[in-house]
Amino acid sequence: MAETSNNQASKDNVLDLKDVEKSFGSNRVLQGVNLSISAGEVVVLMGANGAGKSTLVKIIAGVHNADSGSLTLDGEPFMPATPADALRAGVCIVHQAINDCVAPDLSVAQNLLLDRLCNGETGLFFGRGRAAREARKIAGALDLELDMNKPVRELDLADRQLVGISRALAQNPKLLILDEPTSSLSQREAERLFGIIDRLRQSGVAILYISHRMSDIRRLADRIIALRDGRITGVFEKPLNYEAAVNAMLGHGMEVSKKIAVTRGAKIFDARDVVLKTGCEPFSFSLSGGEIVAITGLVGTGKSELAECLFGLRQPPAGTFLLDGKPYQPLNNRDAVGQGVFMAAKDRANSSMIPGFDISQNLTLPFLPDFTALGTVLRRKERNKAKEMIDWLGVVCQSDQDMLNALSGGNQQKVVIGRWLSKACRLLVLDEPFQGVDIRARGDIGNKLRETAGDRATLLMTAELDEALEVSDRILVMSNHTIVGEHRTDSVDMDLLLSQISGAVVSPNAAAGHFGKDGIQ
Amino acid sequence: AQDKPAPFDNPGDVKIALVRYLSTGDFFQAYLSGVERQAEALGVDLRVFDSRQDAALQADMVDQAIALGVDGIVVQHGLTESMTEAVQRAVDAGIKVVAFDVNVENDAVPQIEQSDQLLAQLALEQAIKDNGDSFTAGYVYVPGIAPLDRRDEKWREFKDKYPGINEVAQFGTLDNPIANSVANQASAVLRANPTINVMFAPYDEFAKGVKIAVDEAGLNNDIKIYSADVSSADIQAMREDASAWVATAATNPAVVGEVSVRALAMLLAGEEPGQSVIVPPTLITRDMLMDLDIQNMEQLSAKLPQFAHADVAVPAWMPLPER
Amino acid sequence: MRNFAIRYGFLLLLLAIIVFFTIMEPAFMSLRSMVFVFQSVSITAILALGVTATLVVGGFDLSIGSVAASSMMAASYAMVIWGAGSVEAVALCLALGLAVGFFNGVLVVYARVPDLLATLGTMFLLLGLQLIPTAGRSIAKGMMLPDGSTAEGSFDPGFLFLGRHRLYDILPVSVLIMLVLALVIWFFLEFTRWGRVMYAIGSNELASRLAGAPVNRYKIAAYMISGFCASIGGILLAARVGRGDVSSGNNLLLDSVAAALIGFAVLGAAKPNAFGTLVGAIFVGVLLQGMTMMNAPYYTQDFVKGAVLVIALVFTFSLTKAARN
Amino acid sequence: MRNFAIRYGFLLLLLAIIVFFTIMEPAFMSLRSMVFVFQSVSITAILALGVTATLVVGGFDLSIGSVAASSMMAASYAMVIWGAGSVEAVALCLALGLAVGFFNGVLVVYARVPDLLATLGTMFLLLGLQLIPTAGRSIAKGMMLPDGSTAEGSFDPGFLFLGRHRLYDILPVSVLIMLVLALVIWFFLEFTRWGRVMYAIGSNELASRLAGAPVNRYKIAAYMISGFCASIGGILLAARVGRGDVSSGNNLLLDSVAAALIGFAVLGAAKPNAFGTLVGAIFVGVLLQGMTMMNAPYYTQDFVKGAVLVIALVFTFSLTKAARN
Ligand SMILES: Nc1ncnc2c1ncn2[C@@H]1O[C@H](COP(=O)(O)OP(=O)(O)OP(=O)(O)O)[C@@H](O)[C@H]1O
Ligand SMILES: Nc1ncnc2c1ncn2[C@@H]1O[C@H](COP(=O)(O)OP(=O)(O)OP(=O)(O)O)[C@@H](O)[C@H]1O
Ligand SMILES: [Mg+2]
Ligand SMILES: [Mg+2]
Repeated sequence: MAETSNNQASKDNVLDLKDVEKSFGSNRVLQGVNLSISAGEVVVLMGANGAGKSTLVKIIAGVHNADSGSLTLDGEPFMPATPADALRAGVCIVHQAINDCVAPDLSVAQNLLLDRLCNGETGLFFGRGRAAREARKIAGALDLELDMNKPVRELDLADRQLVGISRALAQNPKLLILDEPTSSLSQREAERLFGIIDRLRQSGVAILYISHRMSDIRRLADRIIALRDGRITGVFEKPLNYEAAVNAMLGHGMEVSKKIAVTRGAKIFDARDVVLKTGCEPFSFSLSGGEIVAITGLVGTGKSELAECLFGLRQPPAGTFLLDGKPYQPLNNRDAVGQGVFMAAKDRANSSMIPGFDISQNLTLPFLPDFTALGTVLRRKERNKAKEMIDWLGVVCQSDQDMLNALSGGNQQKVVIGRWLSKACRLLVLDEPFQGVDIRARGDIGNKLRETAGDRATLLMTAELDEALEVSDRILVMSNHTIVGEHRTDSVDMDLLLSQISGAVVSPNAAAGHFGKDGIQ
Repeated sequence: AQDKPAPFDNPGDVKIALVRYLSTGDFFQAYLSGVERQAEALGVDLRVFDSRQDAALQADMVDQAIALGVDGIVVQHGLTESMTEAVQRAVDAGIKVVAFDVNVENDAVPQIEQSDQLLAQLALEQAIKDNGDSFTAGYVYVPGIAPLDRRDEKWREFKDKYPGINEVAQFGTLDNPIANSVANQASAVLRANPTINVMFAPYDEFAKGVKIAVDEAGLNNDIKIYSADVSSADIQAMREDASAWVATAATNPAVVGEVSVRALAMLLAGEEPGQSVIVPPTLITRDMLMDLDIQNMEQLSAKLPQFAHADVAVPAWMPLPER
Repeated sequence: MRNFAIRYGFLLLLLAIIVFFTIMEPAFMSLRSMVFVFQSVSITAILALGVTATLVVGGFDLSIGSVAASSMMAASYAMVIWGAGSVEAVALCLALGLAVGFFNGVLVVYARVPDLLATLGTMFLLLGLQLIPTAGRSIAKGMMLPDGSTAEGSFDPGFLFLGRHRLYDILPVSVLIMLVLALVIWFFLEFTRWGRVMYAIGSNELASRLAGAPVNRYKIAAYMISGFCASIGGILLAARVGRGDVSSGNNLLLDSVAAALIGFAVLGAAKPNAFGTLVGAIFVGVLLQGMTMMNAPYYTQDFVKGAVLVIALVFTFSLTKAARN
Repeated sequence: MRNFAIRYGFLLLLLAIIVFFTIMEPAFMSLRSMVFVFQSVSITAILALGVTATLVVGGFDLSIGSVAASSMMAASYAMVIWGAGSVEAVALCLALGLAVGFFNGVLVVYARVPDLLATLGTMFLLLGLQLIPTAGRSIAKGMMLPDGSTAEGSFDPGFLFLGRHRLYDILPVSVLIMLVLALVIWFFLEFTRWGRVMYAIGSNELASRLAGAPVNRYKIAAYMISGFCASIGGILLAARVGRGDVSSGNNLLLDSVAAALIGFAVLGAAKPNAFGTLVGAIFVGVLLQGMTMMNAPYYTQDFVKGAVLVIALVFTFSLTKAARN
């Protein structure tokens, strides 16, 4: 099946890869990869974390050089030595690492114009007025409503990702490659992106799309290519068989993750009349031991702010928290940890990863005192713990001494989450924990959360409804900095849920009343 | 060679060391060349240790020279406190030592001096001669530098002696390039004190800086600069049209270098150069330079014999460098 | 209000200092006097503009002081010993500055030596190198050469003109050069796409590379701009002093770094910028000239320079960042 | 093979240089001579260890040279003018170093002044401050005070012991202090959890904060370590020189920064590390000592120092990074 598509006449193919190989040291990341994309087609590349997707993209982008094999673009040999070469040839890429898409100290406008500045399309002189107009045009494609003069440093992760995407879309590419472009977007932004992808497809752009979100894949794919351990393990044409594609990518069927029954314990955490942002409605909720509660909602509705309040990083304008019945008012994040509240922050590159450290050092960082005697780090104990966690989480790596930035994105995320799972706590807050994590690993992490749920409360912030449905027992919907709905995962009214998320049902009084009655406890 | 006393009958076996505290600059370069020339004339083996203004290192270098088995050491500048003990160790090891411009508090060590007091005195006497005993003065000085401190003593003495000398400004800096930094300061001083008519800058880098500022302010006919030390570059600056830099007092650093080695050689030969060997300074005025058409240090030496050679520490057997 | 303090606080401080000095010493406030202040900082400012260019691309150049010192020696050597004219001497110095900048850039970009380290190495190299041709002597007309002959050449009047002439009897050439350079670099950094790309590289090198910027070339260019500015500084130094003085240029380095860094605080930029650098240099110049006029000993000048610097910066930075949170 | 070159290249280079010098001048390879090399770099190395601590947390300390100089002046002042004993003098210096470090840390952490800028300001402050009590004069036994009287005190023999005594007639106390400090800081940075957290902060400050590290306290502590080391350097300087000399300590800053940065290249660490810093300092010491023995003029020493530095670093860094890609 895989062969048929590759043997097709390559003349209408925009991109052809033949026998591409790539190793990092002794790690053979890509082995004999053949792949072609034709004009007006969206090819989805599926693969588990560490399969080699981003590496493949980086070869096409001129970031890495292939060890062997050949690339052709529009029938011409294509050997980009630098990203500039690839761009000149009409290959545009949105890289997976959001930090690689923006220059944080420059303004939004300048970031949107970055490619043009680099390739000289703006002309030598950079007039601010004209620049702002052009930037606004670029932002218009995705309906970005951002202050053009704000430094990107001050933007939310999602907005940064949107800036990066807008930049790439504005370039009239021949080939567009999107490496997990929706990893920090919610449904609304993603939908806008899909609309544009549809338009580009119609105008004959070849598109390579990488994602772990089945909803994206269902929405976009014309063809699916599965990559496993650096080899192509399946090419699927329309009508698409998603289950087979997942099997090809994982190498086995997806065990239907049977949810371990909730053993709901005693009430652990209470939030009472919390006002997250002055002027927004107060809300209350409570969490019990053993259960996993997801808070979902659009980007920018205040999920991260709530998480930060719980972790002592900011103070809510009003409201009280109770932990085990006692008032909980953390002074800072250290105090929160001391009281048994852990949080894995979103935006792992900025707020979690220590790039200069290896996996084991990253894993033990918050609980280092547990691995020391008289202040001296017990390296063996630390590494044993790390090995245990690596096995348990299924991190794809050479050893526990790999540098964290040599891991694939999803595996980095596992390490970062694993850090906070290595010790028991009262309340675990996870902000966008599945960013870039593949389906199976998501299931695995979900199961781990469940296994360890014990008598801890687990709160999950996610903009992705699928994730919430898959992992949690209960879903709280957040809109405009307040909670507007609650659902039990086993009996969800999808229509109501979706309308609450989109903010269509804004009846805060009703919502408050709703929670007042049976939302709590 | 036959009539030279031991050990100079076999000079190839004699090893001497020059241990320096300061090395960057014309003065030190010229001093070194004098040491080298005299050592060559004697035929001895010379080693140079540069501590580059690291007093502790300089003391260690004396020990190193001891370990190297030298017969004699010339100590050039340094701090009394750090050198006294090191020099004592050398003396105890039977090594002959002379010291230039540093007091090592040791009776066995002759002091070579260029007499900073005399330098300052010559320049100041010339200033009194040119301007009378009352004038408005600017003074360039940075405390903490031994030769400058000694020149400063003379300046204070003169101020006490001639109450008509009115010092309205004192400034100075050792920020490099020194001439440039001093020029910046001097230009501010000249604006704040337009009445200054004499500048006493007892170090040639200071004088050069003051001269730049004076030229830039267009005051070169109204102000006279008196300084100490000299180099080819200084001679050129003094010779410029209507130069404000009218006099400097100097010893020839090369001569001081030669004298240092000769004094050491006398010690090695068992003779006594005297506890203090003073190389007398010479007053050099702009008029002299113009009248004798002196362009550089070599011509200065040629035309002012007292500058070219100091008749100190010259026993009959002593070979002198060619001139 | 706070925004106002951030933007104009530093300039107001400068103004306050000027007013203070004028009250204490009326001679301070005259056109001539201001011209002298500018002249006293012109060389520092020119070097600082070069450092600014390297700071913009996220680098640093510790070699500027020694490039200026070497360029001073090179100009003197060319004229006094080879008998070159002023054009050749200037060309030689600029070529030297560009070459050193290129060397630094290559070290940083291709050999991937961290910038501080690479330029520190270059600094030591040049410190030694500049002394080798003359065996440590400074260069002046009529000097004796190591081979015993006398140097024939002398400083070209056209060359000295650069350091000594005043246009319309008031504006020194060096000040003019400083102002023109500041204007050019300011315009270049703020209003050309090259300047924007340089800021982008300084902010996120990888992102800029992925956006297609030839990062290596830009970084090398930044070091070459720095070397170029430093060699201009050296030329002006030689022209002002009129001889090739042996000097390490270390104080030039520190003062220009100070100026470039103070520039961060000007107009609340919080990043390297040419206008700020110029203001920073002038700020230091005003302080030093004012204190010298008031007969303050040199060591109090360092102290006051440090104190004002610290106070101004604490003020600006704590406000800037506070407003961000 | 390449990995071997990265790890041991620098050490092999050091060995090669030692062998070369030993062949040229057999006296080079003796215990005395090696002790001398260690002694000549001891103060530089101690300061460099302090810089290393600030580099580890992602900072930089330009004030170390002036802290050492101020501490030398403070010790001298205490003993010569106040007549204090050696214990008081040492305590005063250490307190001064810690206080300056604290001040730097507060500037960087709370006032959010960029580290280069904050420590540059402190540097200028101290350069001036140290000269004010004596109006710029050096402090020596029997000196004349500004009020016209003569200083009564003198350097305590116990204090001078620190700089001048040799244990078993061979090992100078200053070398011992350097080795002990290097060992302590190396152990601290590599093997304790505090050192680990410092490296984490240097690598990603926000992530470290979110993982529970009290980042501000650690950063201040790093500057205090730096100030502490610098003040020890100043004490040893005072003890070796035996007076509060205003011009000593000029080159300490650049030499110790060089040592700390060369340390990046040792054992392929590519990050600040105490062992590398010590090796870096010794490397420079060996070079200078060997060249002095070979009678090379002082200016060629700078040149060779620069050249070897550049070559060694190009070699190490281009290899290190190439292996990463
Ligand atoms: N710079 C690098 N150095 C060494 N190994 C690397 C490097 N980049 C990636 N790898 C390794 O290559 C393999 C593939 O990584 P890649 O990033 O391509 O995976 P991916 O398919 O994009 O995974 P994810 O879905 O998690 O993003 C991983 O095992 C990773 O550890
Ligand atoms: N430090 C800040 N400065 C300015 N605005 C902020 C800051 N932090 C958050 N915001 C704004 O507050 C709003 C809520 O942000 P928050 O990150 O809590 O939303 P979210 O629902 O968690 O979104 P996401 O899905 O992106 O995590 C957004 O509009 C965001 O831009
Ligand atoms: Mg990836
Ligand atoms: Mg969020």
